[in-house]
Amino acid sequence: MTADTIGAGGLALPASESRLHKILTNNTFWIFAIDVLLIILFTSISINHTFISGTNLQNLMSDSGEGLLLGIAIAFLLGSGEFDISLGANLILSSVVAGLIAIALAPFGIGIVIIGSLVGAIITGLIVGLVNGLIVTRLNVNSLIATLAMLGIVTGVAYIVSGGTDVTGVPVALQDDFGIKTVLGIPLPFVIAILAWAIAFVALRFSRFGLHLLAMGSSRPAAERAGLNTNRKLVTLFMIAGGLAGIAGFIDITRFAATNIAGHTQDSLSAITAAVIGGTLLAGGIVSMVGLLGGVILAVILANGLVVIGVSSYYQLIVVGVILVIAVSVDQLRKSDSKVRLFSK
Amino acid sequence: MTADTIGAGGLALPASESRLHKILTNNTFWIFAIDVLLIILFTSISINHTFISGTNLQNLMSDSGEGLLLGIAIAFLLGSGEFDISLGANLILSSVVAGLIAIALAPFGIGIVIIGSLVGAIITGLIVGLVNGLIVTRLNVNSLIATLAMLGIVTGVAYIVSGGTDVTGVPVALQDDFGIKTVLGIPLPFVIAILAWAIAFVALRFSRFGLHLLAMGSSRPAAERAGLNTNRKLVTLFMIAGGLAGIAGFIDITRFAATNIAGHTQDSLSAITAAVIGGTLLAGGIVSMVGLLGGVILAVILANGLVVIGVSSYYQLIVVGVILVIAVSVDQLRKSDSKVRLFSK
Amino acid sequence: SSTGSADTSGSSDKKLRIVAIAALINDSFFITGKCGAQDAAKAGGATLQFQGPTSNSATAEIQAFAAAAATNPDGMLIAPFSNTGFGATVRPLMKKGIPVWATGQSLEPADAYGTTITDFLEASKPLEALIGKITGGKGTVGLIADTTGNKTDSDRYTEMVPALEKKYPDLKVLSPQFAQNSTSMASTAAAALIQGNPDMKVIYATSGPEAVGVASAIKAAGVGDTVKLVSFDSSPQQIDLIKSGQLAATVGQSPYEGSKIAVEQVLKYLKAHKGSTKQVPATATITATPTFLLTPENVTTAKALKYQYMTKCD
Amino acid sequence: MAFRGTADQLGIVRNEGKNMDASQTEVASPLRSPSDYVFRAEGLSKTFGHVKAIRDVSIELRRGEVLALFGDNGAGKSTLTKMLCGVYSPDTGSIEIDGQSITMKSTRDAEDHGITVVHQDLALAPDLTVLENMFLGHEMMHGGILKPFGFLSRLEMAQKTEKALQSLSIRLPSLSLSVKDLSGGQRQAVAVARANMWSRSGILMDEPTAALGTIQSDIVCQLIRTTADAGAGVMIISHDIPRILDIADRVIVLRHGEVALDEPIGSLTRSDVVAAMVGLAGHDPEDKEDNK
Amino acid sequence: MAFRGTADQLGIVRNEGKNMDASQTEVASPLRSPSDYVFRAEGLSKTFGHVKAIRDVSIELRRGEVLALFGDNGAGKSTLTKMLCGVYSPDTGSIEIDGQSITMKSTRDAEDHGITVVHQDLALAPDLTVLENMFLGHEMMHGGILKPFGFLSRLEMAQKTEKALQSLSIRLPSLSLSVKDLSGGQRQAVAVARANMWSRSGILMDEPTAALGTIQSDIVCQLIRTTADAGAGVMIISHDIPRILDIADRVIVLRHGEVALDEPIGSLTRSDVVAAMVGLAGHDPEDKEDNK
Ligand SMILES: Nc1ncnc2c1ncn2[C@@H]1O[C@H](COP(=O)(O)OP(=O)(O)OP(=O)(O)O)[C@@H](O)[C@H]1O
Ligand SMILES: Nc1ncnc2c1ncn2[C@@H]1O[C@H](COP(=O)(O)OP(=O)(O)OP(=O)(O)O)[C@@H](O)[C@H]1O
Ligand SMILES: [Mg+2]
Ligand SMILES: [Mg+2]
Repeated sequence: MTADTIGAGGLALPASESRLHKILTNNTFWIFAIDVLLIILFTSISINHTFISGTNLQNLMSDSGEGLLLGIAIAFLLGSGEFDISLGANLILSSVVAGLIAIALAPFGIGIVIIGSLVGAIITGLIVGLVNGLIVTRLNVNSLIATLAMLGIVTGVAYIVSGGTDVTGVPVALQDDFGIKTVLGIPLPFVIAILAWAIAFVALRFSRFGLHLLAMGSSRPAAERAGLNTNRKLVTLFMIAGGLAGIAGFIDITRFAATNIAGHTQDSLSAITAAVIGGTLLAGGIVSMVGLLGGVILAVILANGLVVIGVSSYYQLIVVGVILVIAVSVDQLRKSDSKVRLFSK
Repeated sequence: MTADTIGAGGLALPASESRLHKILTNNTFWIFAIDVLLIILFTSISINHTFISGTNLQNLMSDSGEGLLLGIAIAFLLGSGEFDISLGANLILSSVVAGLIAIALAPFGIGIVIIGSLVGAIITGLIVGLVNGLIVTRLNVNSLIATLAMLGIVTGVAYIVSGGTDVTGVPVALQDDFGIKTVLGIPLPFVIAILAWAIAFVALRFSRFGLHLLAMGSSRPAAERAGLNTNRKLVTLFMIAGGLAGIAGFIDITRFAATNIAGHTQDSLSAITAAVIGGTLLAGGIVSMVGLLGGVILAVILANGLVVIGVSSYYQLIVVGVILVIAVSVDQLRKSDSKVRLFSK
Repeated sequence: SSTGSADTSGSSDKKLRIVAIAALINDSFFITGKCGAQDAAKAGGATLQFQGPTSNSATAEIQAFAAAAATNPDGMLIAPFSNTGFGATVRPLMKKGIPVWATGQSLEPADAYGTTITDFLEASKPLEALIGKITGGKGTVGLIADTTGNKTDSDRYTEMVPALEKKYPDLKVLSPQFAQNSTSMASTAAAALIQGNPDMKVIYATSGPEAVGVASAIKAAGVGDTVKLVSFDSSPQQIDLIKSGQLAATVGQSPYEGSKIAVEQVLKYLKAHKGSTKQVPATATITATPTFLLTPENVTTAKALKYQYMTKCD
Repeated sequence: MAFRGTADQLGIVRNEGKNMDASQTEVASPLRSPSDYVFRAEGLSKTFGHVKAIRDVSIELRRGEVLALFGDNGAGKSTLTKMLCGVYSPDTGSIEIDGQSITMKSTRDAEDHGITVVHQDLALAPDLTVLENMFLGHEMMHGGILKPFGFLSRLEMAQKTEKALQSLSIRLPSLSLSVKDLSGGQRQAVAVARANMWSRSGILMDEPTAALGTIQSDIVCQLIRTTADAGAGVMIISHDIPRILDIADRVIVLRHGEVALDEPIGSLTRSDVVAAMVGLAGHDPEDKEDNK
Repeated sequence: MAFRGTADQLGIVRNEGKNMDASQTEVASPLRSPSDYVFRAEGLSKTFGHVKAIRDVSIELRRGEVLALFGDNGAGKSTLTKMLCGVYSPDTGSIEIDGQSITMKSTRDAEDHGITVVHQDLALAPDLTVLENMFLGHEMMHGGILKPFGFLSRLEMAQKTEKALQSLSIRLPSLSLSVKDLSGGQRQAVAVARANMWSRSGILMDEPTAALGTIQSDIVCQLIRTTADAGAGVMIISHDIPRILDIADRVIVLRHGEVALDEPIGSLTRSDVVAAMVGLAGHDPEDKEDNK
């Protein structure tokens, strides 16, 4: 496309080429640089370099599976200018439903169990997402309060469905044949998460769905005046986020052959952190899937690495906090002029 | 001020009168309406109407002290377009420092103990706030990530300072002579919180400090181009928030004569919820102190009332969630035209 | 914390390295357990590392356990937050000849080399009797617990409540209110329970922070003489409450003993199977650790001291 | 000093599939509806709390006509436009398109009836690129095997965007600049080019030349004239009275939310319009009842 | 049809304490600095990634002078203005005020040197009311006992705001309307009135009349003339060439970030300016080297 320009305007640059330039200069580079630095540091310090050992790499990958799925869900929603605090509760409810289905289908063999519980988890997640979407669009409640309310409601429902205790007696085959199974050495949960990430990356960058999502986040009035049916699209987005949380719930129960209804309270916040570190703006309009991956890896490296090299837990908290600040401030140095506002107006 | 207008423009309305009109139509009315409704409901259901009894009102007041202080802190920061997730950790560290000072000053009598630990708690809170402010303004880190990092760092410091477990041997007089003391029947912690609230209300509405805070939240570029020293003002705001969290930390230790380093994980989120329900915009520029009060009261009424009328804890979660949605959506019905965006652009 | 000796691959004279993972490292129950494990390790000539999450999240604990396992220690102790979910990491370790001992909570399924845990049914018997005495079999009993789904916490009332209801038919035991380790939430719930149930006689708090919250609520409401507080665990705050008469009784566990036995058994196994990478036999048998009902009367006796948790190991 | 070129020399690019090529002038309009009105509105009014922004305004836009809407700042021009394209719903009154009275809940409804808008605040998404804003809501998709995946064909869209902008003599450093990095005039040109590309029966333009350079403003005016000659109806709001009077067929002046003047161009001069705007020459609706 | 009244009839209100009352014309300027330049800038340049927005521009503004800055869309006018008032820091070049070379890190620095700005994007806080925006950064406080509490004296500020807006013939429904509820022109009037109220030695106006009605635009032009006659320097960016040529003393035309023309008004006509803007009549800096 070499369009000759009237006068001296510089239209020679085809759209795609300058996009590559844009990627390089944005902050994903910095996040991965820090990830690599930490890997080198932890490997050198850990006893006979176990940090980089096969088993620990598998630890890192299986630890990051659920975080990545929730990260994709929150990155989509943040990109469209919305929030979701109910992802953790959605994960719990989905894992409870998956667990109960797995127990019920146990006699029919591991294949049926896996499919049944996966489908059950996804449907539960979609339903929670749908209710989130309807509260936000039909009842006009801002998505922080709507999903916070759903956090309580979904947790309550999970406790009622599970009778207030973790679902036990889940067929261990679910764990052996899926949760801790590896494909070419890569844990299955991580494979699923990376697949979902790849689809999300392509959808965001090249599809109409991604464009409309970013338009709604960049300026909701502009998207509405361009004729986008924002309500319908938001409900779809919340359902996608819910479905991803459902898959994460399924993975959770396959990894541990048990639900963990008392945990997952910080899942939404960690997903938001990974997305924001990766360059996704809280105010919407700008999402970086590659940056999200870097953010999730950073979180997992720190959680695992600091234990492997034996840092005591109190100091772990401090080290993680300091590295978070360094990671984001280093990235800002480059963008000297444009101050990145939390809620860019 | 009856300025005659050129032509037919309606300048007759003096600024203050229409402001009253503006207060009535905004959403504080709805929050208090729902509070009153719930009070009536719980009173009628509870056994011989104990919900409205003197002691229970005192319960409600002492329960809402810390929440209101953290609510004021977060409302100021949200109004200026910033965030603070470290309030809970700040409260813990301040209560640990206050506890240690109380033990050290015990021999010098309760007066010295109270003043010493209060001053210690406030100074600790101010320091944490100062560090928050410097990370946000000097290192250019967005305030969600900065305060999230500080959440970890401050919690770690609290564990180190307290030796890893709750501070023991705090003089019980701190509880008897302050924590559970009442003035004209009103618990002292609530008196302090309401005083702080009143000062905040006046400061926000009538002082230059309040105007600059809202200007920074409404449009940071406009505030900067009007010549406001936004960096210095943001550091001040984070310190005020930190100081308020310090006071809340002092109140926490006086109420229980013990620190609670494993608790307070949801404090920041509940403060944000109370502020947002009260009408404070997440995107900044609009703060409602009266609405915040209504939000804090709503939270406390639900936490206490549902237990008083004997709702089981799983269903409590669901009821609180449903009431949250109703409270916010009812308020939205009135503002049919202007869709209140989460992050209003 | 000391990092273990460089090479642990089975050579006999090398110091053995044991890693202990706790459910909540800022809780005096687990600190006391650490002291027991450290003393036993020192006595057995081994080194001990102590790790664990700072918030009670099972996922965080499982991840920390997996990370520590990756450093191939000689033996491991686990104080699981919930008894499920650890199998995937414990089984491979046991297969590689690394003994794993569970303290404070049993693993489900029983994959560990051994388990030292309080016999909660036994421990709650004296508490049942006390509650019967205080209430005379009538009135209401309130229950403030930590979180649902945390077996270490729910074991403290799931067996006791049915026993109480069977023994005292017209005693009303309320369903638990969950305070998530937060003193202020416990105080709010207790104050409301007192308000909602005029015939409240006893409130049972299942752990330290909850007990402190309930004591404050009772004191603030000024109902100290009609509403008694009983609890589980004996953190220093709870001991203060007993001494000041605000806490009628509390069940002291012996985490020091539990971890000491665990380390001793692990070292015994390692010394008996020097350098072997044979599968370590798992067993479901439980070594029960004793408990003691601390009351204002006996709290200062020598025996009672053994059941009071420490905050430092000196 | 001849300008760079009038609109037709530049071969203004129109969305082929959708409407007229500029060169076919005066051919019977192939547009959808037989009725010769883009819209007819009766008794519209809108109040914001105390402020009666629009009071009982009736307005119609014929096909092939350039209707100029003048008025002082705050007279209600933008409020009226927003009611005519579904951004605001009128408190009273009705809007009729193709003979049926319709209620428009969003600009999507307006567009379905062939009306596109250039908003005074441009309504562009700052974080999106120029071509993304141009095609927002009208994306061109990859056909063939990629069909089901809904992939955007960015290359095709880039070419069309470039042509449309060049026709307004706007040179952008690159098409992949986000709109927030554009200058005031460049942004407005994107908004005008967008409305022009997707318009069918009518375009409402709220001060389309406010930030444009003089050359670009002239081109836009010619573009408006040619679009009207090709059968579409164009309502243009502007404060640049002389330039708009050159191309307008009919003039409406709003004052304090009411129609103070509604006449064909005839011999209307700049000062007639200004007089109606400030209500000096007996056109003054204000005397009837107070604004309050 | 006489307009409502020229600027001096309206008694344009100036912030008494700070600068000249309009009626004292031609009196020796009491402004702070003896030097007769508001500022002198040499060799300024600014690049955004690929885009060279300003290339080696030297510009100066004398006191008592109205300097008109013309240029096509995207020529770099706003970028230059932002460098002259501290919003952007120039990549190269220096700015000299009162004889010293200074670096401005924010508009606060510019204002300390007596320069106020009307930004093209107005830089108003949408959620704040009109009077809050007018006095943002220059609040009038309660004296007396309330002194230490820093309370705003809203009544006084409301009166001043009202007078300032009336002087621009802008009628607002009420002063406590938030700016987001104002019309485009009303907002611009607030921005112009604000800059005028706080200006001392110089005002930079980036398209101050873009959204204003014709009457208001005339008044603003007269306001600019009177402010300059009173000794201040005014640099005005506009696309409304005829109206600005009436009041300008000197004209600068920017083209692709370079100065294409810098001459006193003399006999300059509209087409000379346009020619310089598009680079037809030999003024074309473009031939030297390509824009890339
Ligand atoms: N932040 C930015 N990033 C990238 N390019 C920019 C940025 N700001 C301006 N530009 C480019 O610099 C050039 C000059 O912009 P500027 O706003 O100064 O133009 P202008 O002369 O004010 O035009 P107008 O008359 O339309 O306001 C434009 O091509 C614009 O795309
Ligand atoms: N959302 C709103 N809330 C309150 N008042 C409003 C709102 N929108 C507009 N107004 C008022 O309605 C009147 C008309 O506004 P409108 O934007 O239609 O004017 P306009 O004719 O477009 O003016 P301009 O030429 O300056 O663009 C103004 O006085 C304005 O203050
Ligand atoms: Mg308008
Ligand atoms: Mg400009």
